[in-house]
Amino acid sequence: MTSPILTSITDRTTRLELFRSMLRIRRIEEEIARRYVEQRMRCPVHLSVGQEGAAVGVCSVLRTTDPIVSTHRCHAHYLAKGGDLRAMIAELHGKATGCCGGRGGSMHLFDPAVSVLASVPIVGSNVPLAVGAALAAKQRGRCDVAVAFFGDGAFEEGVVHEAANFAGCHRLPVVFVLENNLYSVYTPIEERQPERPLVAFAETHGLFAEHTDGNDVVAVHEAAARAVVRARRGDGPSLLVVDTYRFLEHCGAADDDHLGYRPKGELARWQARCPITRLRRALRDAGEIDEATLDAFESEIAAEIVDAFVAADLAPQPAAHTAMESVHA
Amino acid sequence: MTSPILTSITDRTTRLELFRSMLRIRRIEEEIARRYVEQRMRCPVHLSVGQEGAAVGVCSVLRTTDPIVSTHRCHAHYLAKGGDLRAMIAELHGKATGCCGGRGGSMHLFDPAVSVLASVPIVGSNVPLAVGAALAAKQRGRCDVAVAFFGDGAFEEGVVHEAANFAGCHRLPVVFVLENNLYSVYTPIEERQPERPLVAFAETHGLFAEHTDGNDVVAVHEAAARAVVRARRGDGPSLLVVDTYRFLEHCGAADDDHLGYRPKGELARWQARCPITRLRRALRDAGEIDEATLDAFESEIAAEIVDAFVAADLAPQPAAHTAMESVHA
Amino acid sequence: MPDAARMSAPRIINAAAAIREATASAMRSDDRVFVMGEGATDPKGVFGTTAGLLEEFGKGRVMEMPVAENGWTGIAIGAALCGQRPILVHQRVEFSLLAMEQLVNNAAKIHYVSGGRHRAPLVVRLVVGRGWGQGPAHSQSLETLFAHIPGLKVVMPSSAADAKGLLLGAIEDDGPVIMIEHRWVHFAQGHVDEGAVAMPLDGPRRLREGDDCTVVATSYMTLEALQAVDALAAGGCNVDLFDLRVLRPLRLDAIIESVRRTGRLVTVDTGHATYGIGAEIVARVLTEAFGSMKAAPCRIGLPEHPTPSARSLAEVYYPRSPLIATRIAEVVGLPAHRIAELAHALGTTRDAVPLDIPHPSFKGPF
Amino acid sequence: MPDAARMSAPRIINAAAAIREATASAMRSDDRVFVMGEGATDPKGVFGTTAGLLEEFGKGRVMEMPVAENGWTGIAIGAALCGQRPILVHQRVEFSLLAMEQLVNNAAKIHYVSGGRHRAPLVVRLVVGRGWGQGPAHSQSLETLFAHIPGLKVVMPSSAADAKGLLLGAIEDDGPVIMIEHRWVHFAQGHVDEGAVAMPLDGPRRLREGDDCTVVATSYMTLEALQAVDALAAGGCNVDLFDLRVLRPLRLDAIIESVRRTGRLVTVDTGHATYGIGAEIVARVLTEAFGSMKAAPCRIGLPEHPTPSARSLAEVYYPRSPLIATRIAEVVGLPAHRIAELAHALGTTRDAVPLDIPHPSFKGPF
Ligand SMILES: Cc1ncc(C[n+]2csc(CCOP(=O)(O)OP(=O)(O)O)c2C)c(N)n1
Ligand SMILES: Cc1ncc(C[n+]2csc(CCOP(=O)(O)OP(=O)(O)O)c2C)c(N)n1
Ligand SMILES: [Mg+2]
Ligand SMILES: [Mg+2]
Repeated sequence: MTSPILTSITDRTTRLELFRSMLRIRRIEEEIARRYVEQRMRCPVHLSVGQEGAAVGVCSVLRTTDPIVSTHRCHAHYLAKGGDLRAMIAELHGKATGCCGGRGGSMHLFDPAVSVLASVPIVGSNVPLAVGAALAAKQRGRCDVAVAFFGDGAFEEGVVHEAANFAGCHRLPVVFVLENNLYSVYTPIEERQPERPLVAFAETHGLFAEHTDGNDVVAVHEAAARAVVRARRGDGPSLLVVDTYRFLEHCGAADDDHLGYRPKGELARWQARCPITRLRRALRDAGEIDEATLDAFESEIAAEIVDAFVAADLAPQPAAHTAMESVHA
Repeated sequence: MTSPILTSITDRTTRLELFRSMLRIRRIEEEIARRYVEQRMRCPVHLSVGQEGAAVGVCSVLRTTDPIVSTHRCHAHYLAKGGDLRAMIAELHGKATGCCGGRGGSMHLFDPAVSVLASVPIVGSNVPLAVGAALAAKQRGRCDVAVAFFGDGAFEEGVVHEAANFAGCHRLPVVFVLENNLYSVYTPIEERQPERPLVAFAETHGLFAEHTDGNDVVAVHEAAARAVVRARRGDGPSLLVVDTYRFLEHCGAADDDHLGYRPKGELARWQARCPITRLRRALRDAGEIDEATLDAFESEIAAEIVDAFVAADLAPQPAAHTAMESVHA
Repeated sequence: MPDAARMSAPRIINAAAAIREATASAMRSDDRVFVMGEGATDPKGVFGTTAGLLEEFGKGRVMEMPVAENGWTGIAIGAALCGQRPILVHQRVEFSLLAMEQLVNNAAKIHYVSGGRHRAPLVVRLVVGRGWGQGPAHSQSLETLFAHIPGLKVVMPSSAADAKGLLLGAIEDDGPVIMIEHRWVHFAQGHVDEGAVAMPLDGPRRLREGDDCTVVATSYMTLEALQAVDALAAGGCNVDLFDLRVLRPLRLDAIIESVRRTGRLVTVDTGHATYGIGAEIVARVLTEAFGSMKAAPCRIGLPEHPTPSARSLAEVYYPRSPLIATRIAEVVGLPAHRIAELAHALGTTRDAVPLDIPHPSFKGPF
Repeated sequence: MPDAARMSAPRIINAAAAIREATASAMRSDDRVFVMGEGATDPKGVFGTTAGLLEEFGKGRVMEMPVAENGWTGIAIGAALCGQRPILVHQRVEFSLLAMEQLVNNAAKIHYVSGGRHRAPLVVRLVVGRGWGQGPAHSQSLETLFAHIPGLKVVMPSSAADAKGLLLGAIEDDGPVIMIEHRWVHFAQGHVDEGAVAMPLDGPRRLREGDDCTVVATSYMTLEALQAVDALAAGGCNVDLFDLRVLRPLRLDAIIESVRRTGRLVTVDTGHATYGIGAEIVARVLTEAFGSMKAAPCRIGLPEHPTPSARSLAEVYYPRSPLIATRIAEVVGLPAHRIAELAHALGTTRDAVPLDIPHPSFKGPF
């Protein structure tokens, strides 16, 4: 789990970009958490605090035209892929300017402009959509690579196996990104699955496999790059198992260590491996980043966040009479 | 694929019993095929001609109390487990004396007396039932071992993965018997699945794995014995991949080589490996069976078959007014 | 009727061939249309409805599916979101139960939840099995499960012409359309234009005119109802007979107008009666035409138990034209002896053919 | 009422606690009863309905499930066939869509197809989500999909006492019973006997008496209907109010008898109106009580689109007591100004509380 966090393959600019992107997602979700108690974001939220490395590492190797599908925990994926921040915050506030016009809430984020195809709140249900996107790309002769993000719980859904079998059989350009944060809601993975390497899934369905430390964004970035290159080259699909950890409660914005479902010290151990802190330290040690740059990042991000929340506050609610619209295309 | 058909582990009595059981199933299905054209068995039939080795090899190591679940292609499993022949033939004729009272037809055979728990015509749908039977055995402190028979098509259903994951996680006493006859209806496995060893499934779900030549009933018998012993001992579930081949059409009783979906010569090659012919030859060569015994087998079986069909002919149809009964328990 | 259609020579083909023809022409005119199904490319070609497509369009557009209904339904939805127009086919309604989650949560809702920006243009063809003792898991007519879901459209053709026209309409539709094909309707022969003319998915069609009673039928039961209605007409009782065709969105204006005139309503559908299609028709029509009702309505559907395999049980399970004629006559209030005569006459012809196959020559596939 | 119940001290608890209590007592008295669910053993204990069971009965009987609904439903059915009596719980109705095949083909039919020899005694608890912008995939009330299937029994409690009694009845039942729990009913407070008295799954209960109109409600909408009916009573309009409770098997005798008296019918359920529960009630009642109807019936249900997340849209999505009172008053034929007054008075109280949570103090889980 301790891959060298700075490698020769990845250059400094990329490393700074990876850092900035993770920091931005963290700050945005911290602000959501801070404001959630005000109860003006009246929809369930599933924060990715602690898991930014997976989203950023993977999306950093994708093109704008590469479609991704996400889950109930979609903020980080949406943002890492370049999804519009204002549209996201507005959606959380149920405003007409939200990416779904307020109809979906935090679990349905999507942004066609950057190919965030869809986020789906039903566990596992999003995975075949990515395989379908890969099929469409192949049928239309596009060189897009589709990515399915899903968790260790989704891994138990039969539909994920069905989708992987199809992708493996047709050698489709898709990458299955399994973010193993060790829990489905409050239930640890060992109560739900047998003990065995998760990558075994790849052999069953004819996929290539990569297994990386999800809290080492550079490692994720490089593993994802290999998977995406294979897919774009036409060599076929890959499974990317990413080990990571959720710092906050499953649904909502609070700490939940007091509930006692996490073994003592587990959270602290993982917090010590925070993907952002680790990269910041490495960049500092390597002299690749100075305080001025850090401050610049922070203040740019802060400004962007204020802007998005102000815009959401000012935005109108969807008009009641529009509720009936767009049932049929 | 050419394991020594007679081994030291299995004794002569067992070998003769394996042979007799396969021969009996073959003769019964041949008679069904012969009479099916008369259209008095007015329900779809899925014959196992050519696949008897799997059913007989596995059931030969089971106790009467060990529950099995089967599929649309259930005749061989039902008979190998000791299911009542008269009740089966009557069911195919839609008679009140059928195992389902005529309500199910050929795809719903079951016989509580010998723990043929259920046959299910929806592909893959039977597999979790076996896991549930294993769970019940564990909960009740019984030492039963449950067996799920399913095909290479069912292998693609997500529910089979879900059931296997659960069995692997809880180390349940269940054996998953995958009869790979290379086809789902008319579609060859390579059009439906990636190229990889089917046993990979076992590692994904924490199962032990056995892979055997299904047309060598002795090999199946011994592999099944290992799996069942592990399960009964409490070591956990196994996957048993059995390679075999269907000689007749998928649904119905006719030859279908003329349809051209089987590569030229494939059927002939597998017919040359007929599990019954092979064992008969081996037994003869080893001097373990003589013509008298063979004739005795044939005539006993023939008599049993005539009896069952006569009984079915004479049996009453279920009375129309009973159609409404037993909707709720 | 557009020229293409008017000019084409009259031809008699059955609904299975009409479906094949609609699919082929849609695939020719739009290369985003493709077929997915278990058996789509096999020698039987899904009861002939996909026969020959592989040869013309190749494996890339006529795709054989693994036995993984939920998975490939989700894959179809993903492809549709990216601009493709898949046609999915399941050889039995029951198999699609495995895909309910994808259909109900993703296909039906993604256009709405995206504020109208996402489109999921897909057609899901489901076949209702009947006969030959295929039993409880291969014979369900579960249209209610789909018709109840906002965001889906649901059509049930009862003729060769509608099978072609409604399928073309479904393929042109930018949203998910479920087309439920009764296996016995596949054998329905009729005039079908050679031209590819999509029918709007916009409601019922009147098949017979009359002032004595309004009858609304769906799918195969429309054919049984036709026999009953024509027998009644011969007996001087004239029925306004509608084939519902489109279950969602549900347009009942013409039927309500008819009931305002006849004051009587009988529904005949292929599913279980309780919470079935007939319930919605009766509830809505009696609400709208309340003041005009002259007699209590009558619903004809399947009894409240699974489909038994045995012929002796299936015979009493499926309502047939004599029963339909009887119920209509009762609602109209014909004298008991007239009703008995009618039913008897109809029975002798209807029950002369085997009751567990669509017609005597039938030898499967089931 | 049996002694156990009569003797027990009166207590006020909510439906979630009542469900927990019913489960615990059934598990104590029958060691074949066990619980399966995602979250069954977690700190939230499925909205408190399984809280503490793990501590009392252990992992062997309170089983945490993988996220694999179809699989563990089939496993439950297999265990039930072997004599166990599983209670399955899904935190949302939507998750059970993945298990439709097992429930509709195996659970519902195996007793019938085995000629009555197989038994599948299982209870499937489904929770209907509402509020807090949880949106289209966590808020569906799809009881029609289950109520349409012969072989299943379907119950929907609206009170704490019924939640306990119907669950005990469901657990005692030798076949599959679907119990649909509206999340907001979990908060319904009421007197619940300490004794474990199973209620027969045999139909509706009259909650209010009156001769002006018959109202049939289900689940949470019964609570909204009660507000409406009591407001009407204050205004001198007396309603016969029924809580349907059991959707299948459907016993409408008492309701039909009531409508014969009132000549008026309004239904209020938690699902989409089209092809919904109200359709069957209206169709059957109007057929049976045809001659007695004085006014057109009225159905109140959800509009024909998915549940929007935004509060401004959800507000107009869910019918509330003022609307129910208005519709009833219209059916009864009260003068327009009386109706307006009523609705206004009711609105000021009803809409004083937040509209997207069950009551002001509510902080989830949703
Ligand atoms: C089919 C289905 N079952 C159950 C749920 C309830 N649920 C919501 S999130 C979640 C946890 C899923 O765990 P995982 O896939 O590991 O994602 P994570 O929350 O850890 O990111 C569950 C069970 C659901 N949304 N869909
Ligand atoms: C869920 C489902 N999908 C499709 C079918 C149609 N069908 C019946 S048998 C069969 C073939 C299954 O192949 P396999 O599991 O290998 O069994 P085999 O027929 O080869 O014994 C199919 C697809 C079905 N019965 N159930
Ligand atoms: Mg997780
Ligand atoms: Mg096979």
